Amino acid sequence: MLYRESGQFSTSYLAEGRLFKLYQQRWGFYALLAFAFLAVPYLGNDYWFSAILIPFLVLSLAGLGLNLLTGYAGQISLGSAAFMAVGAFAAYNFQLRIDGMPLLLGFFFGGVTAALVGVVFGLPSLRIKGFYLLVSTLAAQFVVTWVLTQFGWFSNYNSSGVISAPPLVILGHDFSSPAGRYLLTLGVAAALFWFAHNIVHSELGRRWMAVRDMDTAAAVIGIPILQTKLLAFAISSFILGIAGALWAFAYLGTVEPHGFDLSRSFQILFIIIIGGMGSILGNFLGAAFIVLLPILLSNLSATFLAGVVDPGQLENLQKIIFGALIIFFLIKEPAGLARLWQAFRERSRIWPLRF
Amino acid sequence: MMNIMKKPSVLLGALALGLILSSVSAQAANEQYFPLQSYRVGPYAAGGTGFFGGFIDYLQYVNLKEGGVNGVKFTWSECETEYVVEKGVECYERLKKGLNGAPAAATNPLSVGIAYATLERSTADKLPLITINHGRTDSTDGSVFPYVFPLQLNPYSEVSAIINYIGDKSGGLDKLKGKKIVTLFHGSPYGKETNPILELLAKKYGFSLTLLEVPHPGNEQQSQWLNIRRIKPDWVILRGWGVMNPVALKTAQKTGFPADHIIGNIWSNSEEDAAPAGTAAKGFISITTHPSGTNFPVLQDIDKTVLKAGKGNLQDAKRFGTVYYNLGVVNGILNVEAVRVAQAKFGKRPLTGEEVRWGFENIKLDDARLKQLGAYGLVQPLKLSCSDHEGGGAVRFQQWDGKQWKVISDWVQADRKLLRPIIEESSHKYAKEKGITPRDCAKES
Amino acid sequence: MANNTLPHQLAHQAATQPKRIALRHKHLGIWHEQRWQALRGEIGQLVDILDGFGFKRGDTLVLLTHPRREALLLSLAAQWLGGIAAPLDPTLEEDTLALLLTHLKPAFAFAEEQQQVDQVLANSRPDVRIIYAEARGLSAYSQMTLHHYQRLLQDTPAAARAPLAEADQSAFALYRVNGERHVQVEHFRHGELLEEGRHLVFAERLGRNEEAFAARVFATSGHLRYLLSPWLTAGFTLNFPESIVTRDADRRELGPTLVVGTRDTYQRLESLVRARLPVPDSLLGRFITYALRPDGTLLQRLLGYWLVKRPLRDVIGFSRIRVPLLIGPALPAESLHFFKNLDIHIRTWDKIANWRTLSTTTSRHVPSGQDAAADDIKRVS
Amino acid sequence: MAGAPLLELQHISLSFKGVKAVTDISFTVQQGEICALIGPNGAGKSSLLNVINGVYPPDEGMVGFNGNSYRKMQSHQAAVQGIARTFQNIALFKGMSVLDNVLTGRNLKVKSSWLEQTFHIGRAASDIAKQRQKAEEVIDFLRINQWRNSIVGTLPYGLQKRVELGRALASEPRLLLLDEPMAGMNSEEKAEMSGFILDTQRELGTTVVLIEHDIGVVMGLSDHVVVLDYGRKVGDGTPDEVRRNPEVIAAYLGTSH
Amino acid sequence: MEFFLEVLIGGLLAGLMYSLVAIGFVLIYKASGVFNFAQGAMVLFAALTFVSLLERGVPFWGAFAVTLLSMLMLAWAIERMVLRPLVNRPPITLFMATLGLSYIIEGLAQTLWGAQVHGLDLGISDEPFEVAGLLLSQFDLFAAGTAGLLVLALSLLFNKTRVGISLRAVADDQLAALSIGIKLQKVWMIVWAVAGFVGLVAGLLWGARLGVQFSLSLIVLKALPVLIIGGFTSIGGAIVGGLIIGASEKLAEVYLGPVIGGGIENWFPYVLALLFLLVRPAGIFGERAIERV
Repeated sequence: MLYRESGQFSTSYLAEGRLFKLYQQRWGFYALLAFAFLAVPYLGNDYWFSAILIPFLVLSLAGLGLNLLTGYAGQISLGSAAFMAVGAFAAYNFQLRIDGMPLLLGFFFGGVTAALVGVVFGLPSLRIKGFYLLVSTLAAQFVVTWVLTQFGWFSNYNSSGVISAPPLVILGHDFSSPAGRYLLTLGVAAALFWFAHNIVHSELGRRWMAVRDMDTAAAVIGIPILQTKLLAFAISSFILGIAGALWAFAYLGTVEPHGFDLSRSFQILFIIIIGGMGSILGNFLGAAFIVLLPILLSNLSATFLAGVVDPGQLENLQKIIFGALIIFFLIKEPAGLARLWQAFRERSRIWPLRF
Repeated sequence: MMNIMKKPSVLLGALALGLILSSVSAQAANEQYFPLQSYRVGPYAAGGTGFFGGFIDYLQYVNLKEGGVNGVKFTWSECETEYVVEKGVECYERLKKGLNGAPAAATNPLSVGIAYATLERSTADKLPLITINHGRTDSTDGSVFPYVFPLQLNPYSEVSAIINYIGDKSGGLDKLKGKKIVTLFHGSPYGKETNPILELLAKKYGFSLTLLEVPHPGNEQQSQWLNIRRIKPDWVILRGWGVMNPVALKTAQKTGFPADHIIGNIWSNSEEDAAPAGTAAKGFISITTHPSGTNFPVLQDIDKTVLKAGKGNLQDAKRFGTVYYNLGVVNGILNVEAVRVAQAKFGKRPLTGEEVRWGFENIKLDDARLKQLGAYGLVQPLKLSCSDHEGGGAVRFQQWDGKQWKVISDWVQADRKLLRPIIEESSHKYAKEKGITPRDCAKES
Repeated sequence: MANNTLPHQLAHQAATQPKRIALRHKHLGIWHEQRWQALRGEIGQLVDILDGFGFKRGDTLVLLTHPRREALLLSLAAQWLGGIAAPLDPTLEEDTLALLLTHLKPAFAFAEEQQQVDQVLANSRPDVRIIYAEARGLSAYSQMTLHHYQRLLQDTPAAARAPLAEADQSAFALYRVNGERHVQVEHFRHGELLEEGRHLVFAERLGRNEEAFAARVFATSGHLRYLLSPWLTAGFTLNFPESIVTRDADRRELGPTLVVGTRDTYQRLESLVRARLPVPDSLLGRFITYALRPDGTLLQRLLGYWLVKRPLRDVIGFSRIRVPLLIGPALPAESLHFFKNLDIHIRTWDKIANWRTLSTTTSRHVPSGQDAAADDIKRVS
Repeated sequence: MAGAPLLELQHISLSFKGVKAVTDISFTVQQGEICALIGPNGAGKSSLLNVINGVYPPDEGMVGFNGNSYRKMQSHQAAVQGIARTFQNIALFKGMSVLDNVLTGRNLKVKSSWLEQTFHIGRAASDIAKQRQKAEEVIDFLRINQWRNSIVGTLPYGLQKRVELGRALASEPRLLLLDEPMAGMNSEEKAEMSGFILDTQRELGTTVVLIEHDIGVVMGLSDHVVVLDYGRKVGDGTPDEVRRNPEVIAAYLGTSH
Repeated sequence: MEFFLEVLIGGLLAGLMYSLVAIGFVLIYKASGVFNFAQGAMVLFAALTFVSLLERGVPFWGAFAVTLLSMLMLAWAIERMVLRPLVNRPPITLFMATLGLSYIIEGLAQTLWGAQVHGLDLGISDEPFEVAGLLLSQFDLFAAGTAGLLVLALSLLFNKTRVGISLRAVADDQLAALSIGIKLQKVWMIVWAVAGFVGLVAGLLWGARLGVQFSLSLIVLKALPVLIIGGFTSIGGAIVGGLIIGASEKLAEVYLGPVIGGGIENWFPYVLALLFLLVRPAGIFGERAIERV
């Protein structure tokens, strides 16, 4: 609407295939990145970093992980938190047990470990479908938590089973201040979002969507179903694993296995329902919603309703609002906030015309 | 993606507005602020409402009765955590800055998870983190954890005291030899934390110990209690949490194990743990760091000045004097005492977290002082120091008579000498991991 | 001026600005570009091919096709050899086309695809040489005189010879059937065409940076005069859409600076926009009326510009338009006003057509739809 | 047409829960021909297609394709061998665009690994452009350019059928199985679709096996017609031969079609 | 051996308690194809409402009636506001909608009645008694009997009443049922109401066992593997599945626990269900649909 499209056209498939075909979008995106990387660290305060931005980014990332599996490849999962836990504990142990392991490499191996575990629990997906598959992912949820609690080795025999963050040092730079942790999270998230975006726009992404939309037809046109599904589990878990490591190290600083319980899995599922399944942007929108709505409600009530409404009731109210929103979205906009945004974009492309 | 922030920007804007409005600062008052990461909903709401009810009522009481401490009034605000770690962190970050110019004195999350997640933040922000009766055992070592205070009782002391009590009941610790003790613990790090200590004590005193895990949340314990029935232990130590406690008592009844040989730990000791089990709970013994009931001058006074004035925090007035409420009051007494001690050193003004910490480290509650506070018998004699952030380590035992708790013992002391090296080993490991150089407590005044 | 012909002009552009883009067409989802030098090379090949077919000075190449680059190049190749290009509009009714083809009896033709090939075959001499662009459906045709454009190019080595065309020779011949079912022709000489082209280039200050958009067939005199000729004269870029149905989307992508349209072109756009604008009674509709009021306040004008005019121009692909030309019958005042409101000032550039009646047939009843053309005829005769 | 047959069915039988769907069917399809399977509903036509491309394993019999015989072929294997198909009730990927649907048809031709594609290294760039171009050619062939970026689920039925054909064509199949490609179309759309099928056979040299109910279309389109009734073959030959076959006439007169 | 039997019997009886929750699932799944994750929340809502009324001095049967009524209203609201707008959506969508529903119901229950833990005494003594050296729980036997009665009542409802017959018709073939004039919406409402009733019974028994509180809604997690093993469409299957899950998890905890570590009850049923699935993808009693292409 405000920017002109005319005169921007592609003369090669490479240019045609890129994320932002319009230079206005590209520059807007670069500006946003520059703002996030360069300006925010100076503008934000501890509260914004520690209580809003970091969890927002980590949850976006977790949403992304699940979205690849559920939104793109169509395999519903209630075990997201388990893969986060695997990632967190694996990254911790790689860091702890291998001397001189660089932090990011530790994250990477944490992700890889989560991916392997994801593949194991994804194996049944060839034989079972739909919500029968929930059983497999719920099994992952319970088994992983149990294993991590049961065997002290995973938490280096910490008496409380809690792991705590290693020094957040990359190439001699200390990232342990709130702004540093924000930058670390942002950097990892940006890289993984780029990675995921490339995947879903590649052949593999198309295969996932094909399997999601109709797996018999996908098999008939030669798509290897098991391999495709397992890759979805692996990559999804990889991202969830790294999100888990960030959750533990960059956000909370410490974490215990029960920090990754079923309700966390639900939370991530809600992110993608509200944000939009099968959308990259949706993860940000959903995570922003999940992170900000409670804070907004509690802030507003602390300001305007202090003493009028019991804070407890407010939490219940919030629960009801969440539930109602989920149903609302499923009824009115099954593709979530991202779809609203997309509709807005489409409309503004042809503004002021109606269609 | 360029426009990612557009949509949420509405939300962000509204949020920012909320934040601005909420931080419209009044004149910086002569007040000391307590940020309260409370929880009044969710599965653990019962504990939160009682504890924070008691805590707030005590602060209110000090304000009404004495106009605060030396004229410095207390102020507080609540932030609901739902016992969820992230929410606790959010609340911590939101509230740590103080309120309307009143500096924060200390945080009291009453949640192990939140305490762990805010432990390093507290140290960095120089804001004492009070984990009364719970928390990280090795934070007892104040030389490594200068800002963390597991007041009164850490988990190690807890089991040690229980074993001492059982020893007492058996006619001396040496009689423990050959006894059979089962510990039924919640399948979480909290539940497992004391297992090594129990094993150590078992070896030391020669009793046989069986550790049985109940998976979270613990609403099904048939197999564990059938196992107990087979083992026929002399005592069962219940380290439960939430729903696990009443279910344990009910299942014990179902399998014919007598409730008066079950000893609940510090998180199995409230009315909410026993009452839902109905008759099955009758005779159930648990430890407590403070008796329940209202029969203490300070509580009578709170009732008179706060509750009767309609300024009480409890929604359900019947919960006045319950275990969680009284714990809140005790917590209030200790916090206020720390502020008072610190004011004596730093001046009669609102204090920084660092100054309050000094106050905590120099708390000295002897019988005389406790009587002065009207809390004799309610609070155990306590003396904290730079190296000892726990202070007491004693518990009393209480028994459920079907309606309420009856205190059945005097203070039973944990074997803190035995535990101290273990604690230090752990805290030094932590210090090494984190690159912390422990303070030299000999030099602290 | 001996060199005052379209082919010479092309050769001139290829020599003076070989690396600039001469043609751009959308195909298989992306825009393909051809530089002047390459363009000349390809035409050189085509010249050889036509020559090989026996195409001589004065011969006519009939082009039955939607607008596409192959047709344009072949026209120029035919002219290179001193021949005439006769484009026919493939959207004409079957019997009209048959009438024209029967009349023309082409010996050389370019047909877009199977349908057009069939039409040509049905109404031509048996030895007609047909070059076609789209092979599909044609592999079963056994005629030796059918040639695939792309394959011909592959089989022909590059060559360059001097243009044989002369300024006073006819470059294009447009044919049509009038209301009385008479075939009429209008001839366009190289010199004349270029003259008019230069006139436009000068008047509108057209430069080599223009982007012209050719969505319609070159079967009207206006297109030849005001698009083709200026293209060769000024040396700008000529753009073809992927297909006639995608022209609106393609125009938007491209954002031409020069549009040469007929009344139909503009009226179609206008009705498209009108149909899609918010209903006048709606909130948005009222806002748009408010913002577009010509005598508005500064705020009104600002709003009108940023929220209505500018985006709307972009949607219809007119955001970069500099020279919107109208050829043929005039637009009603209302439509002119409509575009003017969007700051699109349509200029009429037209010269009276010069049709000559060639043959008389009274074969069948004339459909009423063709009456529209009758007016022009009256002016001529 | 001479030479070895491209497809050869030998004594195929198939049953579901004891109910015979197809009984002892044999026929051959020559390279490059259009073969129509006709017969009343429930005659086992679709089941037969499902056997040919490995969706159902036959209880008995062998499928010969391109000189190799298979007892039982996996769908994936069939696709690798060059068998593509469309479905009776359109089985497109409804949430994806036309272009993406057609591109999925090329999945077996993709040379670069997913890692190469993700990180734009190695063979990825040329591979992506190549697949895109091939897909665009199919889109152009079927004249669906203007719907290139439309989500398939939003397109009208007739177009979806075309897109599905496009997805099958994108794999450059040797054998194309079409299950009622013209079901539910009006005569204009049928003519258009017939044109596409003929073009496919003539221009691309693809062998086609199709199921169709419209006898007029079948007779005009096919080189070879196989008639099924109650899971048995009752006729096999050129359209003219079949038209004269009394058994076929009986089968068709006996049912309402 | 005695011990083994005790564990086994204890497990079987506990399993019946799971079945009680699972039956609610089966009813709803049969009639509307919805996998109702909110069943646990409904159990909580019912129990909390009941016990809160009881505590406010409402007599037992009065509280029972009021609770039942509120469950009916809940069913009506769910049908109106959730099921009807979501008709013809994929099952996964409906499942996720019930996730949202469970949030609403939990929030609603706690808003109305608070978050305190309530004891619930149904007046059934839970003193153990011994039969042939085996320890038996009166309460569990009572619960088992209730489950049996419930199954009996439900099968009577399904087989003998008009409502039941239309329920079955809908379960068999929704389209066919519609075509003979059965009102789908009405059937759904009835089924959700019946499921609400089952939820109430389950809530009372579970509430008496655990105390009425938040974690009641978590028992839904135990019912899931029961359903997988028993199949989503068979009430008998829910019973059998419950027995299998109950017995095996207790035996596993007692005999396997000491070997690999205790507390395996949470995940063992899931792994068991997973193994079942790999062998029989539609459960023991479920029917497998032939995939049509």
